[in-house]
Amino acid sequence: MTEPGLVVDGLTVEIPTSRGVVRAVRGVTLRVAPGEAMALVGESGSGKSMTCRAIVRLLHPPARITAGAVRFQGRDLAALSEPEIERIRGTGIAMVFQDPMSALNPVLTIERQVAEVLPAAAGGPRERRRQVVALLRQVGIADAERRLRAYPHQLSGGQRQRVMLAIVLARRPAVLLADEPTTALDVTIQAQILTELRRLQAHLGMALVLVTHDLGVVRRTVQRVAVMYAGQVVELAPTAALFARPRHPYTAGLINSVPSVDRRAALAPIPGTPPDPVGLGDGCAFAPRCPIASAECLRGEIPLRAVADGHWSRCLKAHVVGGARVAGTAAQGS
Amino acid sequence: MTTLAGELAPPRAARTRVPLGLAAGAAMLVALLGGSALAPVLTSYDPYAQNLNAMLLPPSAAHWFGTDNYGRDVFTRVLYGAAIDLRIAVLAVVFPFVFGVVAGAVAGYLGGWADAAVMRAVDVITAVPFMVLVIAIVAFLGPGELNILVAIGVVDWIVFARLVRGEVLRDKNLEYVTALRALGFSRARIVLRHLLPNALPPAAVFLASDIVLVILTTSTLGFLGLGVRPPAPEWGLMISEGRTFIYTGWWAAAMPGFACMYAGIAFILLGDGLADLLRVRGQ
Amino acid sequence: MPEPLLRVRNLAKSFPLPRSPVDAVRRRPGEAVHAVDGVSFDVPRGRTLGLVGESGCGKSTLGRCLLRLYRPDAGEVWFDGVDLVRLEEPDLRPYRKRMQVVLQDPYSSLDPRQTVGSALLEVLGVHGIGSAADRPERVARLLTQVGLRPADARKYPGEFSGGQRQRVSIARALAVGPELLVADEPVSALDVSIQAQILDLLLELRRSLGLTMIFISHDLRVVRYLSDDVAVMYLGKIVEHAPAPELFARPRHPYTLALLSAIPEVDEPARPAVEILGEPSSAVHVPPGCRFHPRCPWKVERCLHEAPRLREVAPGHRVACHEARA
Amino acid sequence: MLRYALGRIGQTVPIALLVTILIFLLIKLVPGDPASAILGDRATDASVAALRHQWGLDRPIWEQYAVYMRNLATGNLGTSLRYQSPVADMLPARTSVTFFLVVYSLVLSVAIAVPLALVAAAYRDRWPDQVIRASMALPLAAPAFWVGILLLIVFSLKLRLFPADGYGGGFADHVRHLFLPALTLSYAFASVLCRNLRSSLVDVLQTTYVDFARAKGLRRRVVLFRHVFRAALLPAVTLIGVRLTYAIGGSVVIETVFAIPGLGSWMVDSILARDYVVVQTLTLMFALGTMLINLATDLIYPLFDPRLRMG
Repeated sequence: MTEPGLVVDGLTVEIPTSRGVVRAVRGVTLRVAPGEAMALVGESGSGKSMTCRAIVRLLHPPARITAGAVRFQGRDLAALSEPEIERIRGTGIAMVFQDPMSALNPVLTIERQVAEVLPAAAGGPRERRRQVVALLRQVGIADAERRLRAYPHQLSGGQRQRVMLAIVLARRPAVLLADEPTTALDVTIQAQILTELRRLQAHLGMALVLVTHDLGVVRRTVQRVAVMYAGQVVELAPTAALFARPRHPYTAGLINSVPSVDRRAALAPIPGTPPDPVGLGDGCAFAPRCPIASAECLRGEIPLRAVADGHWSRCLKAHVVGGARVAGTAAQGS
Repeated sequence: MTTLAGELAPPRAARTRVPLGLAAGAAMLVALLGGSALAPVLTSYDPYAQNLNAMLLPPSAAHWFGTDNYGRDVFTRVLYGAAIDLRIAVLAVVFPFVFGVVAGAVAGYLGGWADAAVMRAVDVITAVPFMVLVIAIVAFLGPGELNILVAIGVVDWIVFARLVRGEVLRDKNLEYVTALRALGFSRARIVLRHLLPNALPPAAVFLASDIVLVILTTSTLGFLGLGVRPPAPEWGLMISEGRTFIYTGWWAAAMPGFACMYAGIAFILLGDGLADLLRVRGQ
Repeated sequence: MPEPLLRVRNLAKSFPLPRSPVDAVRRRPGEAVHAVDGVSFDVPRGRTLGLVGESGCGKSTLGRCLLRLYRPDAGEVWFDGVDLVRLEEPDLRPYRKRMQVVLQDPYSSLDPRQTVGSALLEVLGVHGIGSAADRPERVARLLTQVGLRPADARKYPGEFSGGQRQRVSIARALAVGPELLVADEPVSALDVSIQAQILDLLLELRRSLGLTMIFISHDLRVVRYLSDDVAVMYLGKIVEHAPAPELFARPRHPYTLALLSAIPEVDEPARPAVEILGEPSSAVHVPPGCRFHPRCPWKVERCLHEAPRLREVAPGHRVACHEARA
Repeated sequence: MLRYALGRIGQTVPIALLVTILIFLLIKLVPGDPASAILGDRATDASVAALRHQWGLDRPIWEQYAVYMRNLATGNLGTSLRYQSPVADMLPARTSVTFFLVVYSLVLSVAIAVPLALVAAAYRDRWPDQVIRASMALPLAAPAFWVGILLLIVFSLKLRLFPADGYGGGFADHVRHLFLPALTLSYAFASVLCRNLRSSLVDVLQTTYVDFARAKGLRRRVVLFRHVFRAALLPAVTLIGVRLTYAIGGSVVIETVFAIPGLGSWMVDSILARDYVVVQTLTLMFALGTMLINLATDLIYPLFDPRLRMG
C-alpha cells in the first residue's frame, strides 16, 4: 500500500550564482496527510516558497533539486520526467500563487483560462461555458456570466484569486500548495479568501499546504505548522502547541515580533538580519541572532528532534525556550 | 542594445574590475586610432599618389589589402580613412547627446506644454525614416563633412530625448523623488543632482551604439556620393569607387567595409563594458 | 487643552481622470477619483495619530496633502497656526524643515546612485544646518541614532537590506529636526522580525525627540502598537476616530468591527466576528448616502440616501454611522 | 475600440501637417536661390523668373506653403526636371517596387528571427543562446550597402545564383531578383527582432501566470504556444513598426546597390541630378508611408493586448 498523502524527504534545492552556490532548501522533511491543512511559515529567504516550487518541479533555472525525494501516490516526483510530472500537476498536486496581478495571463479571457483545464465536454463549447460559470459561482464570484469575457486586469485582486481557486476546483487535486495566496490582499478580502480556501478544502477532502509569513493567518487556518529558517525546518508542531509553547528560539522570537490588537504587550524583536544564503555551513543558522546560543550550537549537524507528541524542534536547547507571549517589559502607554 | 560582451562572456564569468567588454573595445579603438595616427610611419605608401602600373593588385605581402583602380594601397587608405570616419562619428553625436538628454529631462520632469512640444518635435522627425531625412538634408545643404554633422545633429537627438524622458518619467514617480520634494529640494536640484545622474548611464551606454549608427550613416552618405569629396580616403567613398571594379578587384570594395565593421564592434564592446561599469553598485 | 500642532478642516483632494477625446468634444464633465472627500481632525503635539484603512481609502493621499506634496482641492491644514493650503512652494520651505516623511518601499525611497553619507550631507546643506566642518559628525550621529554604523555613510543603498534602508530614510527625515513625522506604511514591505525592530526604533525616537507622528498603515495590529489615537478611513472619509484603547475596546462602526474581526490574530480574539460583503466600491462612482452601505450588514433605509456625520458617542470617540449604538 | 482608433487617427493628422511644413522648409536649405539651383545649367533669367513665379517664391513664406499644399491636394506633385514628366505619373510603379522590397525583407526578418529567438530562449544562457546572441549582435556593426555588395560578389558573380540587379517581370521573378536586396535589408532588422523577442520570451517564461499555467497541468506545448508565445509577441509587434521605418530608410541605399527601380534609387538619382522637386516629394512619400505604418502598428497592438482596448 503506498503511503497516503505527500511525503517530502531530505529535499535540497541549490541555485548557482555569481557569488557562489545558494542552498535555498537544505534537507526539508515533511509529511502532509490527506485532507490535512498545514502551514509553511517563515520570512523571506527561508525557502518556504522554493520548497513548494520544488515539489511540483516549477523551479526557474538555474535553481534545481540536488538531493532528496518527493513521494506522492507511490512515485518520487523529483525523479519523474517532464511529461510525467505534467500529468501529476493540477489533478494530483495543484499550486496557486501570491500576486493576483500577475497570476493570470493578461491577454486571455477568464473563460479561456478556466475552460482550458476542463476535459472536452460532451455538449461542446456551450456545455463547457456552463461548467465554467458553475465553477466561478462555487468560489463566490458574483454575476459569473458577465465575468466570462473579461480580462484579468478588469477584475479586483480578490476576484482574481477566486478565479485561480475555481481553476483548482475544476481539477479536484489531492494536494493544494498555496504560496502566500492572500498576502497581496486587503485584510477583509483576505478573510473572505481564507474562508473560501477552507470551504474548498473540506468540499474536496484536499490536503492544503499554506505558505505564509503571517503567524495570525497560521493560527486561524491550519492544524499543523512547520517553521522554516535559512532553508531548514526549525520547528514542526500542531498549531495550538506551537503558540502555547514554542520550542525553538526563532519561533518564540517571531511570535513576540507580531503586535497584537488586543494588548499592547511590548515587542521583543529578534536582533540582527537573516544570514547570507551563500555558503551556509553546518551548525545552527540562527545562532548569530539567538539569545540562548552557545559554542555547541555552532558545530555539526543539528537534527530535528521530537520534544513532545508530534512536536519537533531543531534546537539543542529546545527545553530551555520560554513561554509563548513573553511578558516583556511594562506595556507602553495606557 | 543588449550586450555583446555579455553575450560572449559566459553568464557566470566573475565580473573583473574593468569589465571585459570595455577593455576589448578600448584596445580595438586604440589600435585603430594609433594605426591611423602612425600611418605615415607604418606604411611607405601615399594614400593619394596614383600608381598606374600597380592597379587592382590582389592582397599580398606588399599590399595587405591589395590596391584600388588607381593603384593606391587600400590598407593605407583605410588607415587614413579611420581618422575621417571616426572624427565625424564622434563629433556628430555630441550635439544630439547633449540636446537630447536636456530635452528629455525637461520634457520628462516638467511635463505639460514642455513635454508636448518636445514630443511633437520627436513625432515629426520620427515620421520620416532616419536615413531618408539625413540624406534629404545633406542633399539640400550639399555634400561635405560639416553638412553631415548638421544633418545627423538635427535628426539623431530624438533617440536620446525619448530614452532620457522615459527614464525621468519612471524615476519621477519613485518614492525617493517624493521624499526629496518633501525635504524641500528645488525642482532644479532634483532634476540636475538626482534625475539626470540616474538617466545619464543608460544614455551613455546608448551613446556607444549610436556612434555605430553614425559611422554607418557617414559611410552610407560617402557611398551615395553625398559625403566627403574624393579623393579623400573615406570608407564609404572607397567602397563606392571599388564597387565598379568588383569583377576584377573585389578587395577594393570589400576591405573598407571590414574596417567599418571593426570600428562598429569596438564601440559596441565599449558600450557593453560601460553598461557593466555604470551598473549601480550592489544591484 | 494646548493648541494642537496640526488642525485639519474639511480637507478634500480628487484626481481627474483623463477624458477621452470624444467626451472632451461633447463637453461631458470628466470623472475623478475622489481620494479624500472632506476630512477633519486634530493632532495634539507629541501624540501619534494612526490612520488606518484598506488600499484605496485615501490615507496616503491625505498624508501627502498634509505634507503639501499635493495641493488639496479644498479645506485647511493649520500647522502651528498657519494654514499651509494657502502657501505656495517658496513659502513652504521653512515648514519642510518642521514636518517630514518616511515612505513604504525601501528599494525606491533612496537615490540608488548616491551614497548614504552624501544624501544626508545634501539635506543638511540644503537647509544650512550646522557648518561644513561639523556636518560629517552630524551624519555619523544621525546614522548611530537609527541603529546604523557611521562607516555605513560610504555605502550605496544597493548594499543595504530592506530594514537598513528604512533606517536610512528615517535618518534622512530626522536630519532637518522635524516636529511632525508622517510615516506612510513604513514597515509594510518588511519581514516580521525586521518590522518589529523598526517599530521599536520609531517608538524610541518619538519618545527621545518628542515627535508628533501620523502613522499610516493598512495593518491595525501595527497601528495599535504605535498610536495614541486612531482614525479609520473608508473611501475618502473618516468613519471612526477615537483614542486607541477606547477604539479597540469598544469599536462602534461596522467597518471597524469588520476590520478587527478580519485580522488574523495570534491570540484568540474576544470579539464577535462581523462579516462584510463583496468588494470595496470605486472611488470614482462613490455610493450615495453612507458610502459603506453596499457592504454594510447593519444598513437601513436611511443609510441609502443620507450620509452620516461624525458625531461624538463617548469622550473623544466620534463615529459616522446612523446605526452605531451610543 | 473605435474610440481608441479615432483617438490615434486624430493624433496622426496634426503630425502629418507638421511633417509637410518640415519637408516644405527643407528646400529652403538649398544654398543660394533655389530656383536657379533647381534649373541648374538649364537656368536662364526667363526660366528662373518663371519658376520663381510658378512657386510663388516672391510671395511671403506662408503663401508659398499654401501654394505647396494646394499643389499636393490637387495631386500636382511637381515635375521632374530630369524626365520632364510629372512626378505623380512615375510614382505608382516605383512605390509598388519599394513596397514589395520592404514587405519581402520583413518576411525574411521574421523567418530568420523567430526560430532563432525560440531556440535562444529555450537554451537560455547555454551555448546555443550565446552563439545566437553574439551572431545577432555582429551585423549591427556592418554597413548595409557593404553587406549588399558582398552578397552580390558571392551569390551573383561567383555562384551565379541570383541576378545582380533589376526587378524582373512577374512575381516569381521579383522574388528571385529581390532576394539578395531583401536579405541585406532584413539582416539588421532580424538581429534586433531576434534579440528583443528572445528577451521578452525569457521574461514571459519567468512570469507567475506561466508558472500557474504549468501548475494547472497543461502540456508544455500548450503552455508555450497559448500562453508564452502570444504574450511575448506583444513587444515584438511594436518593434516591427519601429524597425519597418528603418527598413524603408535602408531601401534608399539598397535599391541603389542593386539598381532596383524603386522610390529609393529614384531619390538618390534625383539627388545626384539636383532634381530638388522630386527629392522633396519623395521624402514626403516616405514620411507618408512611415506614418501609415506607425498608425497601423498602433491599431494592431490592442488586438494583441486587451489592456489597451478600453481606449
